[in-house]
Amino acid sequence: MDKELIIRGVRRASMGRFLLWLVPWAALLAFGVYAAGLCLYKGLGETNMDNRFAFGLWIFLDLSVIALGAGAFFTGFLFYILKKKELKAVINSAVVIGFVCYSGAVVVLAVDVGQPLRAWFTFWHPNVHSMLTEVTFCITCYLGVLAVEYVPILLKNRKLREVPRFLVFEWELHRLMYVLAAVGTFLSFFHQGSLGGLYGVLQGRPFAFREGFALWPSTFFLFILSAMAVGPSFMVLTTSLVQKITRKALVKPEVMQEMGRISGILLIVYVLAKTVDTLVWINSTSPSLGFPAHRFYASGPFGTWILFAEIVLFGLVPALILLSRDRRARMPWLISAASLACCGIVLNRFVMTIQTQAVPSLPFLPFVTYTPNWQEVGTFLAVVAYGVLVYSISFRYLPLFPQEKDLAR
Amino acid sequence: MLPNVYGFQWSAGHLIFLGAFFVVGTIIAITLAMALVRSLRDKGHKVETIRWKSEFGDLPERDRACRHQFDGRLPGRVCGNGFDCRLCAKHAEIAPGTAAAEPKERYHHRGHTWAQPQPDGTVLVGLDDLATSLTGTPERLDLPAPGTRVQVNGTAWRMERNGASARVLSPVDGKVVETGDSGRGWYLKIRPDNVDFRHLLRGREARAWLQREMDRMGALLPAPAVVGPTMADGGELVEDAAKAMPEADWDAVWGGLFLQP
Amino acid sequence: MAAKTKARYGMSIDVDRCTGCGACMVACAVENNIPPAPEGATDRKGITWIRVYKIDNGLPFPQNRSAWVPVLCQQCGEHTPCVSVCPQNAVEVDKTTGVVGQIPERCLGCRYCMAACPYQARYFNWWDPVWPAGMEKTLNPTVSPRMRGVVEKCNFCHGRLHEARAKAAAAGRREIDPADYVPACVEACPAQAITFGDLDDRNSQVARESREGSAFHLLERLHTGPKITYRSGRPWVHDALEIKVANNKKEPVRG
Amino acid sequence: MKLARRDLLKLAGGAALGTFFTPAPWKALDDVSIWTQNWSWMPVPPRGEATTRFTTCTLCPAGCPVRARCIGKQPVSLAGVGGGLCPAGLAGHHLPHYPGRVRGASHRGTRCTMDAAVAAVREVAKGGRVAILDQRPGRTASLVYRRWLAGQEGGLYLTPPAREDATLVALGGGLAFNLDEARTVVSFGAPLMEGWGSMARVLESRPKFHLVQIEARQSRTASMADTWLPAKPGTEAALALGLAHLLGSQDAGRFTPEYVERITGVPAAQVRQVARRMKDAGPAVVIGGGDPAGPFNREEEQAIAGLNLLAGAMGRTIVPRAEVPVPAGFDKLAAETALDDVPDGGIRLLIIDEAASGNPVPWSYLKRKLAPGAMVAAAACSLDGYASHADYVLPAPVYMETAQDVPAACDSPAATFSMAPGLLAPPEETIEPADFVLRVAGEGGTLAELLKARVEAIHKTRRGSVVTYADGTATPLAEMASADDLAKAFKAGARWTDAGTSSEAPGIAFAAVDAAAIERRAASAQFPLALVPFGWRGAAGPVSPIFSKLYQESRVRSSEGEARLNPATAREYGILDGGLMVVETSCGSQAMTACLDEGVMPGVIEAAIEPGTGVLEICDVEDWCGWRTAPARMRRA
Repeated sequence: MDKELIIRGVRRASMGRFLLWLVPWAALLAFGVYAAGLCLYKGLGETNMDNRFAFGLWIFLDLSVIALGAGAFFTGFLFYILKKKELKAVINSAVVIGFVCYSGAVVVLAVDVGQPLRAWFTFWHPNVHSMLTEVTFCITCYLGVLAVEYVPILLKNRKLREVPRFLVFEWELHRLMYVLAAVGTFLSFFHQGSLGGLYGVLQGRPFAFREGFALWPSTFFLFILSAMAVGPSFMVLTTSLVQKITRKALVKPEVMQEMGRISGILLIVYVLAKTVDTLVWINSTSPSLGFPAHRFYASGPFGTWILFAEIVLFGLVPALILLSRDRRARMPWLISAASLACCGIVLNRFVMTIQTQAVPSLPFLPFVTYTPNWQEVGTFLAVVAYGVLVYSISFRYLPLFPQEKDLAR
Repeated sequence: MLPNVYGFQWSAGHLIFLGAFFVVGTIIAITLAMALVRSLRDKGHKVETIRWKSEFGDLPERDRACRHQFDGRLPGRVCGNGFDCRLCAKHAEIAPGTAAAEPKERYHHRGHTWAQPQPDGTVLVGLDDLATSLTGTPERLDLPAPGTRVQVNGTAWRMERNGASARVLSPVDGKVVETGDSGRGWYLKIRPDNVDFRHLLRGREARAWLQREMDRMGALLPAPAVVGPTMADGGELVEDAAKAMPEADWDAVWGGLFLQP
Repeated sequence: MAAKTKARYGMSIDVDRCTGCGACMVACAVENNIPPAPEGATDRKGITWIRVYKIDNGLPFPQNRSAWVPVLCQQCGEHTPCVSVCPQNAVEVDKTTGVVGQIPERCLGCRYCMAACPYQARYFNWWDPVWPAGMEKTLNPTVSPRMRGVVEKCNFCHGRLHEARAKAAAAGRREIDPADYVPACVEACPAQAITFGDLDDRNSQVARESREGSAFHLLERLHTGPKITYRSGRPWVHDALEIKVANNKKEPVRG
Repeated sequence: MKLARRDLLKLAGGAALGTFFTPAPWKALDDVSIWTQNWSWMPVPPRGEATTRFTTCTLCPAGCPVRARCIGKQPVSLAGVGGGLCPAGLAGHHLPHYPGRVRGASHRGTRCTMDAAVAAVREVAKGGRVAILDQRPGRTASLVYRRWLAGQEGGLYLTPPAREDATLVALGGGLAFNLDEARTVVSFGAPLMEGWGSMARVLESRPKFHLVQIEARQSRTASMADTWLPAKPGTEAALALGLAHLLGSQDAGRFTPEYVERITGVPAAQVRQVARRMKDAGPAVVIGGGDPAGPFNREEEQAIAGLNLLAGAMGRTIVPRAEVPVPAGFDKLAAETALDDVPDGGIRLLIIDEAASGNPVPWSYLKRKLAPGAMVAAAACSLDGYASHADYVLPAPVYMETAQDVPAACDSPAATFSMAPGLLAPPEETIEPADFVLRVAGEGGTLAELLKARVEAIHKTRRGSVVTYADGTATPLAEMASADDLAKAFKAGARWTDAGTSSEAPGIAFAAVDAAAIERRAASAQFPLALVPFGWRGAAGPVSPIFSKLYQESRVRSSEGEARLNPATAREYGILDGGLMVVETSCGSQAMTACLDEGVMPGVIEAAIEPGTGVLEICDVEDWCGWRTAPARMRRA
């Protein structure tokens, strides 16, 4: 029924099956929206956050999602600025994923702050010394960029392109895309970094505090690096996932491997940097504030194993796999390495947000733990559902994978 | 943000920080605006060119094969000029000189139209045998009124048949003089602006290409392909493949045939 | 970093005198219109601008001994952790008093400042404030109640400073009379364990007490330059609060 | 030229554009953030002229002077005069809005008129064996009760057992502590540092004396004491006799330090040390009781009180104190009766004055003293006290709603008198408990009139001086022209203090202590564990909702249903921190949540008494008399 909306010559599931696929996600979205509405209407007392755990699941996920969404800006950077033409195969998909991640994160943030009605005040009364200001500005700007980047993809839809105006607009906009790619890269550098700086500057939280260069603590650069390293991995992961679900070849394996390679190179650099940073922190930064580092890992759930997992298991291991040509040539290896890398960045963001707050500064305060309640989880699931819906619909009606037709034959 | 409102003060930091972001914002806005302005300024003349450029870009790689793959001179080369060899330096050095239009000769366009110069200086435009076989007699056919301008790779006419619709690309630049139909074997009579047909195929080159096109179409048609083998040994073409194989994805077939992604 | 301020109000708290009765907490809540906790509020979601913590020497019975440490906003002077992080200038150091002020109507409730504060002295309004029927008549008119979704904390009873200034102005004085400006907790403490005043006035009681050998700051090693000084003659209290005895001999850090 | 619609639109557009170049819209933008603070559901404090008024706190026997900051008539914050206030006192002005407040007289849950209540009570009173439980003895209201009871046959004037002056009562009454003289204070569980006597006075003399706290719990006082002797719960009296023995008493022959150590678990050396200190570092004073959680029983109180005689406290740290003058017509008063002395089932009509909350008495304990079908009338302001057990509930005014007189605290060497004027209007159909009794008695008059008469009586004496709260100036009473001036002074906030105390010690021949009984009790701790209740002064009565700051919001006070255990004990019973457990005594069981604390004596269960917890009820073990501790056992729930 929607045949004339679907790109010519690619096979898509029947409308019925497609709806069947959408329904559960829509239900999840509805549930999550209800949960979020509860928090907005009754206040954040609805959540399990508290004065000790002022940041909870939401901030943690925002950080993770934004890090994983870095694939968008980085692929764009490689494609438009460094002219890595083979990435044309995934650039559209990357843009959609980036858009989904960032818009989702922004929505959750709006629920997370106590007074969403005053969110605009950051732009009106900014404190330029705050990392959060930087984050707010960058993310909103970059979300705008992503939206603009999304427009041409949208106009490539078979029906829409029939309209001459759209066609021309798409064409003209696409010719200017490198400008947006450059801007997006600039913005991403800053907000990925500032998200790291967010914690690195906390003098009062020796667990998170880091020295750095000029205005920026070391976490600033580590976050940029890790985001860039994991972005392509996440693209590999999502692409292969879509291929599994749709049972179609969408991207040439070489492209996947290329992204794996890029990811691997950056990842190994990140791991080294992270190791150096950790050693400096353990031996100088933290002790100089009178906090022997071993104390941070004193409480059961937050043991030193986290440190190991973060750097070796989820850092070094995938890096080595991705760097070896014949390992990454095999899909299972490539995919598992990519997922390890993604787990790594998520764990890193977890440590930065959750563990930082679990560690008390005052000597007589205990370690505390926190578990999100259904309102928080629901809100998060809503974002996931939203993402799946947007991506599914885009995949059905928009040319996300130009190579699909080649591979179809 | 206004200074001294609620004790808000500007500092160097503010100037740098806010400056940077307002610049970024402006850049984004300007980019959008430029694209918009350009698209509005264009009064529909560029549309045909742009459509071809954009659609050519979206064609699968194998459909963009350079003509010199067929004569084996540039194996594996992909065309970067939207099949307009007149702009192609490579082509110039491989096949120098202009191919002046010889009457009664059929010049084939990659979109499966041919142009046949007439003694009176006009050009007949029709569908080649493969296209004819795969389109049969269209259910709907809208040909441009005499006097309309057509351009190379621009829309020559549109046709529809069992759910599939296509824009047939024009092989030549010029003005429509007269319209025919499938019955008469040609569709348009055009008075061309020039007789530079370097971008069109003829003779052996055309046959080689056609051969290859048959395989390509064969792949799009359900097996056992009725068309495939018969064409492979240069034999007869099915009169009306569409009638023979209603189950085929004609939309895709036509897309492939007329170079529309 | 340390911005020079006209006056530098501070407190000195005698841990050995504190009986842990909690009068300071109640007085603070009454003065600053802090609502009673709703159902389901825990000690992690409550709002107590000043909170009395129990500490002990960790020894088994009967050697075990406990003491009480009232912790309020330490009014950091040096690297005030919460000021620099607030994205929209909702936290400001008052140039004339050195008090770190929270501007509720400008706060958007991002809670970054709470993550930044090592003293856990900042509190978030998880609910809208609700008082039992009729009790809103007893609210203090000099402080307006905060709505849900904003962060708040001790501001040395800013309302009282206002009144003291008004009084001084009415009397044609430029400076306020120190006796007119005493935060509620200081006034309420039955054990008189808290003294308050201008640390820059070297003869003020609070300044003298802050210079005592037994005086120390919480988490002094974070270099936040608190304006709240604690005192205790009991060595184990110093140990429990991780105060290196070397620290107390020198002058308290100037904020 | 003619104006087209187009021109108007242009004008409007231009104007709109123009405003953006004025500060107006930007300022407005800033203000929006302020508007988001004022929603309809946000309470707005009443504005108005701020005034200062003075009163005296009636919430506990301390009777602290209070400065109230008022908007109009309404107090918005309270503060002590020349000193602090306790949490209850600071939030006293919230009590009129106490959510669980009694509204209207009721008979077994159904509303009834005051006259009906009066009539019913009067009817039952005719039959004699009438008793009034006065939670705060020594007030003018108390005189009213005693005068009426004196007239009834078998009329009993009951006072709560857990009183701060229990030691003084045991010594015969008419006495007061004089901590200012004391150099060594031996306290048997008296919460000196938490709320006992007058906080200000205690703290003032605290630097001068060495405090020995004898208590099983590491109470706040214990942890702030100079010496803390954690005697096993229920064995304090044995320790007292041990000290008595070292101070040379004959009755306590057997109680050698070693023997005491065996019973109490306090090292003999420490016992000796304290005894020596009492001898050498005198004058000493021994204080027993006053623990809001519960009283000592008769023998214990005697043993403790007796120490004062041996330590030579009489006349120095324990001084005789004259009564505040009483107006005419109060010559025949019923004597105080200890609840212990009332035979079970000996009361047909019990009237409880709970308006002035004192330390709680377990209902089960009172119930034993009631005859079958006896009537209980409770004048109360909160529903969750005795009101829940009473046949007739009489809505009583709370602090600040009616004029009250405040007697001297037990640590005031001189007789004092001050008043709490009615700053607020009491709600409809509340009745002053004393007025209720007056109506039942059929004697005319009201408490207000009697207070006036009492002030006159004081004025007649021409003794002592009056200190006003506002400026602290002392005026000799002799200089006060008329009783009205004095009344005015009291209304504005003032305290009359009698002239110097008579220093000659009353010749008290102390009753021999029943050592055997104490031994029996100390030895009979056959239950494995001891349940030790603890509470806070005034916590039994209604408290401000703002007390959530002290309970769940900071846990400075352990909330109801919480049992504090030593980790070792908990381990023994496999109980985890925060785990559910059940505590059993011979008279009932109670579910609680465990809270582990190294400061708790092994083998002891500390439980907070709050309105609503059944802790007191299960502490009230029969033939044990006094509920400071009860033998108990516990298990995991």
